[in-house]
Amino acid sequence: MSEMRFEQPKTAEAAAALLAGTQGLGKVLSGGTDLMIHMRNGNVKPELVLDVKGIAEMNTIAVENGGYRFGAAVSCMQLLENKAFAETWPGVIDGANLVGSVQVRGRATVAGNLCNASPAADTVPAMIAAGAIARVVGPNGRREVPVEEIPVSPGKTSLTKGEFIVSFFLPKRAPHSGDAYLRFTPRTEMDIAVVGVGLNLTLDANGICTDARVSLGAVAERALLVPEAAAALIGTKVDEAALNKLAAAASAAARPIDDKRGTKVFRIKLAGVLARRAAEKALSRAKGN
Amino acid sequence: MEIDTQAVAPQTVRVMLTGGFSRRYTDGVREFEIQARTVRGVISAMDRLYPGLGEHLEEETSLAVNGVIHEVVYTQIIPADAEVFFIPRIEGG
Amino acid sequence: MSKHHISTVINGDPVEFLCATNQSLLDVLRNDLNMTGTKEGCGTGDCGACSVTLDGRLVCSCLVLGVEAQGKTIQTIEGMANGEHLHVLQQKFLEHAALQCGICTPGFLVAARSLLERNPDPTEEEVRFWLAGNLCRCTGYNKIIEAVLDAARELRGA
Amino acid sequence: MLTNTKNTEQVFKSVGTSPIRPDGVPKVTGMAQYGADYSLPGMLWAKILRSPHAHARIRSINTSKAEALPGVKAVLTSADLPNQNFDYIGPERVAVNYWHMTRNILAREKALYEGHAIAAVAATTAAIAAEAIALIEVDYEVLPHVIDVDEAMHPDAPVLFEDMITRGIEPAPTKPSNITKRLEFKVGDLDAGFAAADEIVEMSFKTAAVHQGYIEPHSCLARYGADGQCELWSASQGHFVVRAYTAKILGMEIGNLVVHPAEIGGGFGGKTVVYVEPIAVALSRKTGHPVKIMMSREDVFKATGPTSGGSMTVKIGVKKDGTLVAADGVFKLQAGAFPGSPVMNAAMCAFAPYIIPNVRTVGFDVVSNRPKSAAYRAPGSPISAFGVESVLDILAQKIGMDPLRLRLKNAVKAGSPTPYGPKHSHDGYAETIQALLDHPEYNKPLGKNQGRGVASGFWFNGGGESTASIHINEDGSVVLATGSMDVGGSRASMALMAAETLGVPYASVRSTVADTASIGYNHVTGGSRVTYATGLAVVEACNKIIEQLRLRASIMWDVDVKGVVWEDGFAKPADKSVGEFEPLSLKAIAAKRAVTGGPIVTEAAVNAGGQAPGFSTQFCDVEVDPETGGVKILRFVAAQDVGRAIHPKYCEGQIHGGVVQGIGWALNEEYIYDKLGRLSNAGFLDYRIPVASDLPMIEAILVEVPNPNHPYGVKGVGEANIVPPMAAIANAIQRATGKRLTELPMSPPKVLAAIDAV
Repeated sequence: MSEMRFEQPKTAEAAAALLAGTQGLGKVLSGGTDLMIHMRNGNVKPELVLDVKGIAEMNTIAVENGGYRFGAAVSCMQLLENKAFAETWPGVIDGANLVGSVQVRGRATVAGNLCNASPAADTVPAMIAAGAIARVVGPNGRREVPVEEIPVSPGKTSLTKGEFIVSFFLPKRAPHSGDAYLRFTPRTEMDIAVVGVGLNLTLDANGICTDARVSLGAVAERALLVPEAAAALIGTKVDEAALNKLAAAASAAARPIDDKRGTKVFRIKLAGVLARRAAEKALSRAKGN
Repeated sequence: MEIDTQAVAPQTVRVMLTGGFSRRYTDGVREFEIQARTVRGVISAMDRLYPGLGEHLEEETSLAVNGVIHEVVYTQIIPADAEVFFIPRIEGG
Repeated sequence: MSKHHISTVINGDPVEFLCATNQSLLDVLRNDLNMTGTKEGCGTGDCGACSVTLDGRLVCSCLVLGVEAQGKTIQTIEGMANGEHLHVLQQKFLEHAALQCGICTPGFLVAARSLLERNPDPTEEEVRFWLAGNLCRCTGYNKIIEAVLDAARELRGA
Repeated sequence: MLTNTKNTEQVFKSVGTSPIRPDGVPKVTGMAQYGADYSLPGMLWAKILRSPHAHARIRSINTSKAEALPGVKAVLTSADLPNQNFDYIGPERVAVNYWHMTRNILAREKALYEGHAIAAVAATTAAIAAEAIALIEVDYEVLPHVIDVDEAMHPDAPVLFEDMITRGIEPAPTKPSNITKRLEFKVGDLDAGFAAADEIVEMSFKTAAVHQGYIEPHSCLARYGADGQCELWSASQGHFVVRAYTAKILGMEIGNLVVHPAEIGGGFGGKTVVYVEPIAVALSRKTGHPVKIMMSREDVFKATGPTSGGSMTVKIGVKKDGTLVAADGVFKLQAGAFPGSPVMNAAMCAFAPYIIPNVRTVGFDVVSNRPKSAAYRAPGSPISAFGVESVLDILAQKIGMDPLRLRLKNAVKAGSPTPYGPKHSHDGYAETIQALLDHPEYNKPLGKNQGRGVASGFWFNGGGESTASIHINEDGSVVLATGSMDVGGSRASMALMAAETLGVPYASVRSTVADTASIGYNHVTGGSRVTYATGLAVVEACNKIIEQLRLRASIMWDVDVKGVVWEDGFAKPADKSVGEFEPLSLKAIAAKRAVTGGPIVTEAAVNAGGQAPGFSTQFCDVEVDPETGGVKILRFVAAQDVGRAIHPKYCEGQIHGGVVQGIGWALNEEYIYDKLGRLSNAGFLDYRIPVASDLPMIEAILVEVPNPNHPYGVKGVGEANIVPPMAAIANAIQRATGKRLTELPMSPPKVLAAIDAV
């Protein structure tokens, strides 16, 4: 039976060094809700398991330049329980609150959800819509990467060997901004998104949408940022006509497959339906602040 | 389950089989009139008509006596002019 | 293979054990510590039968490594009753006939206690969503939900 | 006898109350031991190698590398199991063919489904056993496979058994096929019947294979001694049946195998057969060590019994006034890889709730490359009911009649004919319909995108062999033992019936489940038979012990036993002439146990008949999201004739559970296969059983039409409740959307496609 090392470094740099020093597979363990299953199935046989929960900057939620930075090892439940964060980014919370069950959310992290690189990951579309930036550390030091550039295809990310995410930064909120994440699943809980839509918008004093970002989950090989969908809202009062254009753009951007969780036709239609509903939810939140 | 000690004179019993059962074992004949007093008597009478049938009835059926379903138990007394219907035995979940 | 020496506190008692890196906390509890009250229904975090609390946080012990228990405090079903005095939730589950086969019951009780610690006065909907990670195939959940709401009432002294 | 006259009075002290179950505390404290919770010194762990292919010939199995791995104690293949004769033994519906059974436990010539057990390894740790499994080399010749039942019936379909000729067709076909059996029930004249109909609806339906979904994976622990004696701890619905099957598969003498009933973590029919038990015993025999096996959840989905998926066509004719005149049904059920779907039940139950003068049902039992189906709650009945109850709803709308009233008009009662021959002997169905007609919510209007659907269901309920024993302890407390596994509170219902019969408090009766060496045979806990049949054994044992107690009292008083009566838990003089005696309690009599003849103990065994069927009628309100096809259950009301509720809370629980399993079956549960015939949703994440947040409170209505053949009026309660939900929900969706769903599950993509279809 092959040796499997376990380390609990105290700094990100120490963790990076340990990863760099590993010949075989090194896996970062934060929540472990995906890693444990892959290990159990034998799909993943790491030589090194790196528990990063002891690294301070990876386990904190803090205000930074008027925005928020939260660590890659922060669990979904920790995010949900941070009232200030939850009020600022309710859409990110919508996503974090839909991952697995309470038990799973007690462990699972946004970073793990992102790096597992499932197109259906519930936290990713809202993070993309929020314009979140991932701080990555690796053998060559640190770099900042927009969240939408991390996932590449199912199970595959753009991170290079030895790189991992330390934290995420969400920019300062402009007034009259709101975001939302909606997904469709057959069950109300304990389920995987058949389609997910993250949407973030900002209004001016007259209620005109000045900025928007729309992201679709589970309709392609990775979560998509869809500028055409956002364009349908910008410059409008997010009225019926705009919502129709949004829905059409979202459906047009969807390029799903048939699988056990849903058909192509079904996903294309729902991308539009959910985009509209997410926009209505984000709009009411934007008007609320 | 009392045993039928004092043997009372046999009486007429109407015996019915399902279509499938009759096709398999009685050349499609589904209705019989036999003389019996207990289920043992019914089975014996049927076995005399179709040698070997008795064991099939015991092994493979439940019986409905005037509609009330029972397992095959020799000692069960058959009321006068009863209809005894052999049906496939049921098992559930 | 070489094992890790882990010191932890389970149900208030100091516990030490040896485990391999890839052993789950569930595996350690059941097969090394003989604490079989925590059940395995799926091993993939989908059924909640293995629910425990880790430093007060409700988790599936099948998704936690044994080595992660180092220096942590763990609560399992075995620690729920106080001697021969059942926890109110346990008593209510019995009174409401909230268990049939009972295999999911330890997980439900641990999860329900975790809910009531955070939210002493949950609505039916809040209970249903909090317990959505615990599967029960026998009861249709009715009597489980009733038992939890009744226990919450009693714990509030309402 | 006085006790009997008392029993016929309808006033009860214990029966009809809902006390805490005797096995409750261990189950809420984590102390109860289920199948996987037993361990023994020197115990080995076993793992099973399973086929990655849906259909493949096994050319060879090389186990040498696995055997060479340090820590491996033994490797088992089918070569270690004795041959079995090819012979269908026992009742048609559940005929056991050990030639098939041994091949399901360990594949021989062929692997017939993905997950089919090929070999097993026992090692000092589970990790080593798992590593060893990967070292076993199997040379497969992959064969074409078939999954769908209609495709499996096609003349060109790949054949699982090259020599299988369909039974039940005369003359017998010459060409082998996957159709193992054809059966037919027929009453009256179909053509004349349909000719007399004003409205006829004929429609085809499909149902998916669904798993029982018990939360406890199959697990067992075996210890086989050099003297040939073996003990087995196993979680099953019937440890006597586990003993019989395991002994037969291994060629053991039954008396050499003692099966201890571990607590069972759900079965619903799926734990009435054996999978891992013979393997554990064989490995223990081979190694001389205790051997433990625990299936993974993936194993459970891939290799244990779901119930059959089905394909059916149902045709029913009705007159304008709502009189049903003719019905015809053809039901094709997947048996899985070996013969034995519940198609006969499907055919017998299909039209059983209705008086229909001209009726025919035809059934086909069909094998395909899926796990062998196993019993699941009212096996077969929910499948045919989905078609029948859907068609009835269409007919009700065609003739403009309330769907409950249509059912009421044609409802069977005592003396009505059945489609399979004998007359019905019990009422109860009409009463369940009336209960819903009287329900305040039934006529309440619904909102936009909402619909209300109704459906009914029938199940035979069961009797059969059971044993109970009673021992009066020296302090007057009572020990009651049966051999019926307690899957949902039967210890409590047995204790309640014993307390009632003896006239003692529930609390003084200790109700237990004994192992196979400690009590007589009990058939499985299934078919809704235990409260009825084992209950009869318990009542009979109580009556026998009362005779003994009267005798002991007569000895103490030195009077003739005829002078002693038993009332409310006391022996009393029959009248003044007997003498002036203080009534003797159980305790007082037990205290004189030795001097009055020794231990006060008895056993009663029955092969119970006279069981009464279960009828369930349900309505549900749903809301359909017209943009997503999502279906939300708003309300669910289920009325069921339970005869008499011995423990009302557990009766309600049975109905809640059956209904919710039906909701899962209706909306989301299904076996999904990929192009290679591999199951792609073998886990609780993608095999979606309902979670708490999916559901409203289920309203259970206990209708009590007592069964005269049971001293307390018991009928079964466990199964009839799962029969109606699929059709009730389909009918509700149709009334909400105008679209008729004919294929289960009615998952959102299917519902949305129906809504969007022009």
